[in-house]
Amino acid sequence: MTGAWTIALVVLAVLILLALVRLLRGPSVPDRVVALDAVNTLVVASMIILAVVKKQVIFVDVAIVYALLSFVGLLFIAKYLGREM
Amino acid sequence: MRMTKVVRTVADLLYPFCMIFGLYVVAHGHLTPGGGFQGGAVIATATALLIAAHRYDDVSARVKSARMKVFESVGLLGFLILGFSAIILGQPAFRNWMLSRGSLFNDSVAFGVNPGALTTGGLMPLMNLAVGLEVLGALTIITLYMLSGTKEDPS
Amino acid sequence: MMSTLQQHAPALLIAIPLFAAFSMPLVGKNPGFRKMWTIVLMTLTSLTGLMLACSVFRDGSIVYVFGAADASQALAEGSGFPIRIMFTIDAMSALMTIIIAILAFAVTLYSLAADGGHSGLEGFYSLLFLMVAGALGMVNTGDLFNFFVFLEVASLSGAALAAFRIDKGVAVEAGLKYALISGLGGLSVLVAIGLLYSQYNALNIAELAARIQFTRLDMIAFVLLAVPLAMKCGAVPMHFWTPDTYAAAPSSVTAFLVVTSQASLYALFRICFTLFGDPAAINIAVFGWFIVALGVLSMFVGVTMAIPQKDVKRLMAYHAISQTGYMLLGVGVGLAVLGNAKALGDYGMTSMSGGLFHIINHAIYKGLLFLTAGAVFYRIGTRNLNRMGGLGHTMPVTMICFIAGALAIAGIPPFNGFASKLLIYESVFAFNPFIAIVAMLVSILTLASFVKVFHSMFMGPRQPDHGEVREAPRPMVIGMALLAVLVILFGLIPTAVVESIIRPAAEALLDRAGYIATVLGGP
Amino acid sequence: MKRFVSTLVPVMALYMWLTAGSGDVFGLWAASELVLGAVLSVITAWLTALHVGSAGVTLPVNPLRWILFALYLIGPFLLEMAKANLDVAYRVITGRINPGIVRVNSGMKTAGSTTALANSITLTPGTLTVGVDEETNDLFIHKINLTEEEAARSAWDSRDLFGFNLPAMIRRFSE
Amino acid sequence: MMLVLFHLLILAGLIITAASVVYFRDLLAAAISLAAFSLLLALEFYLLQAPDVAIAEAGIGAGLTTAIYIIAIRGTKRKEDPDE
Amino acid sequence: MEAVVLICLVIGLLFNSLGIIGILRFPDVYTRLHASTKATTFGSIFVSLSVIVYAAARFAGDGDRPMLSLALHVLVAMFVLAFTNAAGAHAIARAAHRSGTLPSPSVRDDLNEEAGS
Amino acid sequence: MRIILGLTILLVLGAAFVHIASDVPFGKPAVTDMDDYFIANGQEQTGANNIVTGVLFDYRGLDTLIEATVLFTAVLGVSVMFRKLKEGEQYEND
Amino acid sequence: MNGGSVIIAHAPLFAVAVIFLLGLSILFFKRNLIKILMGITLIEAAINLFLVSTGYRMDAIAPIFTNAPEGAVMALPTVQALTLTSIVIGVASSAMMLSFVMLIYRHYKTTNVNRIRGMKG
Amino acid sequence: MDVTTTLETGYGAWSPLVWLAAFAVTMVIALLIRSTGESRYKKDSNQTKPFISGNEAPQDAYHIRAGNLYWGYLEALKGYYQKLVPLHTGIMTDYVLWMFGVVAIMLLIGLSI
Repeated sequence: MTGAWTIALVVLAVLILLALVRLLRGPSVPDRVVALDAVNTLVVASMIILAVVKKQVIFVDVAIVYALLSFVGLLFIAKYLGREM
Repeated sequence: MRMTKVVRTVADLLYPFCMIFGLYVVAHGHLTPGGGFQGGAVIATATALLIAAHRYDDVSARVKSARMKVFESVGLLGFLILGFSAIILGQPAFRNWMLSRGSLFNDSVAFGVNPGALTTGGLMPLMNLAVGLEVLGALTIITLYMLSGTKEDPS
Repeated sequence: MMSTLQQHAPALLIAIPLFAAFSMPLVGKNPGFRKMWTIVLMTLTSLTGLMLACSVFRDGSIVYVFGAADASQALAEGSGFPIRIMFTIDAMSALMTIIIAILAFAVTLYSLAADGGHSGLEGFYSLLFLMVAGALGMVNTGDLFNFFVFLEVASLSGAALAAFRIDKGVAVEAGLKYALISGLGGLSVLVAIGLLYSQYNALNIAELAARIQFTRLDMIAFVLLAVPLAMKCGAVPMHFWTPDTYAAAPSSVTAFLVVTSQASLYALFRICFTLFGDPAAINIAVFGWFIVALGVLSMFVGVTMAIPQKDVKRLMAYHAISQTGYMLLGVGVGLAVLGNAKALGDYGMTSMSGGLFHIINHAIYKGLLFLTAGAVFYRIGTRNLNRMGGLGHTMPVTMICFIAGALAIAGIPPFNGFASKLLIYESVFAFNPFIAIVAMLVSILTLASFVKVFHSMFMGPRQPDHGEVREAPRPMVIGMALLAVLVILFGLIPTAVVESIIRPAAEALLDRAGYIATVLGGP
Repeated sequence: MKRFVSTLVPVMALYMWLTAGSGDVFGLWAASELVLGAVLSVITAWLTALHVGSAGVTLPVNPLRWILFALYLIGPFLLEMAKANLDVAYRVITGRINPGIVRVNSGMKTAGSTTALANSITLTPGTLTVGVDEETNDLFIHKINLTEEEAARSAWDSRDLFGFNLPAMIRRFSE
Repeated sequence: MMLVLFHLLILAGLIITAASVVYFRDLLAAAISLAAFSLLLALEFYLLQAPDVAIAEAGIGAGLTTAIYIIAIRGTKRKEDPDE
Repeated sequence: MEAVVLICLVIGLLFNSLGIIGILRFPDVYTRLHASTKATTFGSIFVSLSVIVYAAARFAGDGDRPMLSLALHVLVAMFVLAFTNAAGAHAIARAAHRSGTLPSPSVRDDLNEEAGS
Repeated sequence: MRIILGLTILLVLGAAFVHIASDVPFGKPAVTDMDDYFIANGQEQTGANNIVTGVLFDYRGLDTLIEATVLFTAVLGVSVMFRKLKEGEQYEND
Repeated sequence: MNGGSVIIAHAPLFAVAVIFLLGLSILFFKRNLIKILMGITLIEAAINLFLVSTGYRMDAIAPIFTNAPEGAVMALPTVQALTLTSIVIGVASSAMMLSFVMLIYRHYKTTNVNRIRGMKG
Repeated sequence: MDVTTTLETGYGAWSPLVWLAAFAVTMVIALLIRSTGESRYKKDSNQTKPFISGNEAPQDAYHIRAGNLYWGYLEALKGYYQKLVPLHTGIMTDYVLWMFGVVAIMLLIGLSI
């Protein structure tokens, strides 16, 4: 079972890197934000898997905090982009 | 300007959950990852979430920076007093004198791997709480003040 | 009760200013109460510091372990190494504590009057207390990471205070410069701490000194520790922030910034002597020459840059650099001859005494000079020397204080600067005559530039645009007079000071094994 | 008071959820956790009751609504979401898109139901909420594939976007 | 082995985001890269078995630092000048 | 049990990959958002589901208390993820529209007319 | 000129950092006695399951206090920066 | 060990080196104040990563006993505590410096360091 | 503690008391000389005004401003100052560059010993 989890992790890492390509290429800022959003989601997924791989239950708390708070950064960027600040 | 109704609603609904989660992180600082700093940061970021979703004026009318300053000072003073309270008992500062003393957080901890009990840790949970209060106040004030700095007309 | 207080004095030394700082936002709204609160707590802090220093000079080094079962139990239960944070206060730390205590008291008295017109004063005094706490922690701690944290407290509060006059662009700029450069310095120190930790798994300075192997990584760590600390004390060629920050900060803050940079100087010496100063293991003379080179450069560049300045506080800031050079020179000579017992006995010890004596002298007279400059600024509202003149008629006390400070910094007998400079000249002459000549030349140039300042500030007829000027308010005068009296006193009894305070401090700095034994127990 | 309770109960539930498995009271909780959870929840509810509802939203107190919400989530919503993803997969692979933004009459009355609808729309087939009309609760929807006929249609209703009648279900648990 | 590979890929992502912070002239884009950097850094801490640090980094780095950078950009201006 | 876990995991990864490919392939912000929001959220939900199934099975099988708490916490994470992602996508889309990045291949744009009038 | 100087400095520092990176033991620290002591005795001496919290609040409690103080300092700094000036609280600009 | 395997075995430390140098290059070559502060944030992050890396042990688990697997080695806790401290210090100092920058923009109407030189000589 | 002892520097000595004695003697001599001076001098009369060949002294010309002091010195060391002063650019990244420059140099020295 551990093998499957770790392979999934590697796939997720590759996907994160691919999303970073969009972050780099842009072309506009909203595109980059979309990429950031995708990276957020993927990172949370990989954190959840890692918690299982390492058999450390408490690690999921990190993922929850992460999912909650990356939203805030996103909202601030969106607020600035929409000239609403 | 505020964000749309959808974002505001989501932020409003998320806020209490963020807060209880932050308090959970603070309260379980001695058992699970986290503690005063992290929990305080979570709550402060939740306030930032409100600021992002609503107008600055709406939020700053409710989350008053004066009150946050009091939170911060009280948290720090509490930490200071907790830390140096051992001196009154004739022990060095920062001695965890409440550990197994027959008071609030006095349960003896099981050694090795265990599911963890909330009532252990002596002074530590209290210190966590104080630090959480401080960090919550501090980070909120930083956000509020910096936002107020953008509002002012530079001329 | 009294003995308990005495026993826990090291903890109270930090706790009192922190308590004052934390409570200030709560209680500081009322001006009268704020003044009283500030003065009472600062007096308590100073008294605690002086008491602690006295007990160190009387009874020898103190180790105070935070959180242990017993405050003097440095080693962990059932192990041979320290694990907790501790304050290790030897004579050198006590010397610095005395300096900080004196200056903090004088500066507070002064600033109660000088800065009374600002808004946001509870922030001001809170930050002042934090800066005092940071400096006290820096000089007393025996733990490397704890030192870093105190350093950050001192830097950040210093930056915020330097930018206190936010209606001027230069003040904020100065604050940013200070925050940026000292933040980077702190990060560099942090890397060094990580390096040392990764190799020896210890953070206590004594424990690290006992374990250190002088590998190449340790050399990198030394560089990453020493250069930022030299930067923080304003050594050329990393001195650029000094004039900017000192000039733009309120004068009371500037006087205390001098002290914090001397706390960095202390840390530099502590690193060089205690952590790395093992002449048997490495070629310590290279470190010594490094510090001597920094010192000579600082002396010369500082004073030559000072002469053409038009801003009085900028000029004094360049002099601060120049005087820091003397301290680096004095102690650097001691470090350079550390491996050579004969040279150390002949002149190294004297030279180090001179350097350390200069620290305390410089703190006092440079603090005094900045305070007088601030008093003048308070009354006439400009720091530009070209627009001053004739103030001797209206501000006689300030003038007398200024004369005392100026003659002291120029090394004119019988003021305190002369005694320490004499020690440095003579011993450095034995080390390297050329450097001694440079030092004397610098002293002459210092006198020249202060003649200029004195002339353009106080001499000449009454100026029409300063017609209404009066003497500075009473608390400012008291603060200045306190320091002026100390300047003269230290000049008149140099022997007593050297024998009772400076010599033990120099010996403590040299006694690496003794420091380690204080913490880790007997050899 | 209603706000207080409507915050207190879900918050307490979340705390209990997070600490389940810590002891033996009711099989799952330690007594200290229960006490502390109650205290912290009261504090949270007291502090946040002011803020929740500034957009006109309160969490429902009625447990029936929660059950309906849960049923909605695991039932029709998950199905729609699966369809959405198959649709997106199809678009990704073929690259056949024809996007446009249309105004949709949501038919919702409260902010909460509008939010639920908007989020459902965002997570379901080929649609993405771009904007909300603050007065009428109308939604502006970015559709990834507008056919000729759809592009010409003037009046949209939220019912048309889904296979099921999701808006009606949303109204049931959120209005 | 796979975990090591995962580790390496995350580090590569860290370096890419850090480089893009340097590269972007648009400060907003740089701030977004910094947010992504913080996120990946939190994951890296998580991998290095430091969950406490990871929570702190996720909370402070991803949420608050982004927020204050955005506020500061709002308080100044968004683009770097062409001559800087 | 393992089969269910594996299937969930594969589905999750598949949709995640589709989402990322969509981000890379689609022509403008809105279509990319379609891909990113729906596909990655759905994928991550399935990944979480696989973890939940695994943990729940372990709890049911061995009575492993930590695994129960793992499953519950992952469930919370999953909800938070879905909730915030939808709102986040909405916020980004609106911000993009307001910042002037209009949908580039577009048949119809009601919002734009609205803003213009 | 500036570019050359900067690149040279970066090169030297880069060399030093590569040296650090390849010399610092990663994954198997050379000496671990202090931390082993914490792990072995931390639960007993501090009563916390989370050793990091134990170190943070008990063994290195002063650090934590001072760190909180740093945050307090920053808050004071920010609030001093954005304070409202009193009437007439102006200084000459020279 | 040859070069390649050192890099793989010490990968986080090499990443630290690269990130540190990237941050430093911002400080040397960029002119925008906010960019410079981003550089400092990068350096801080690199140092935090360095500190945590020094405390990592192969196949270790986090130093938390709650619900941990039995009998595993634990990563070193001290550096994690130190890193927490340094993270908070980092965010404090960058918040303060950012507010300085905002005020400087108010006074000088620019964020270009070459134009912010009210004091020189 | 004996305050009267001299400060030994290893090569010489310095006693403030001797200096004070000398100072007192000098003051006595100065007072003696002063007492031999003109006693008709009065303040606030024409006697205190500077005498510039009978002309009224201009009000502002006889306070030499700071910028004009040491003109000759600065002129003589012009080459030195023209190099030194521009180094103090006031640009904060330059400060950083200097600091890390010293770090780099020290690293080279430190790693070579």
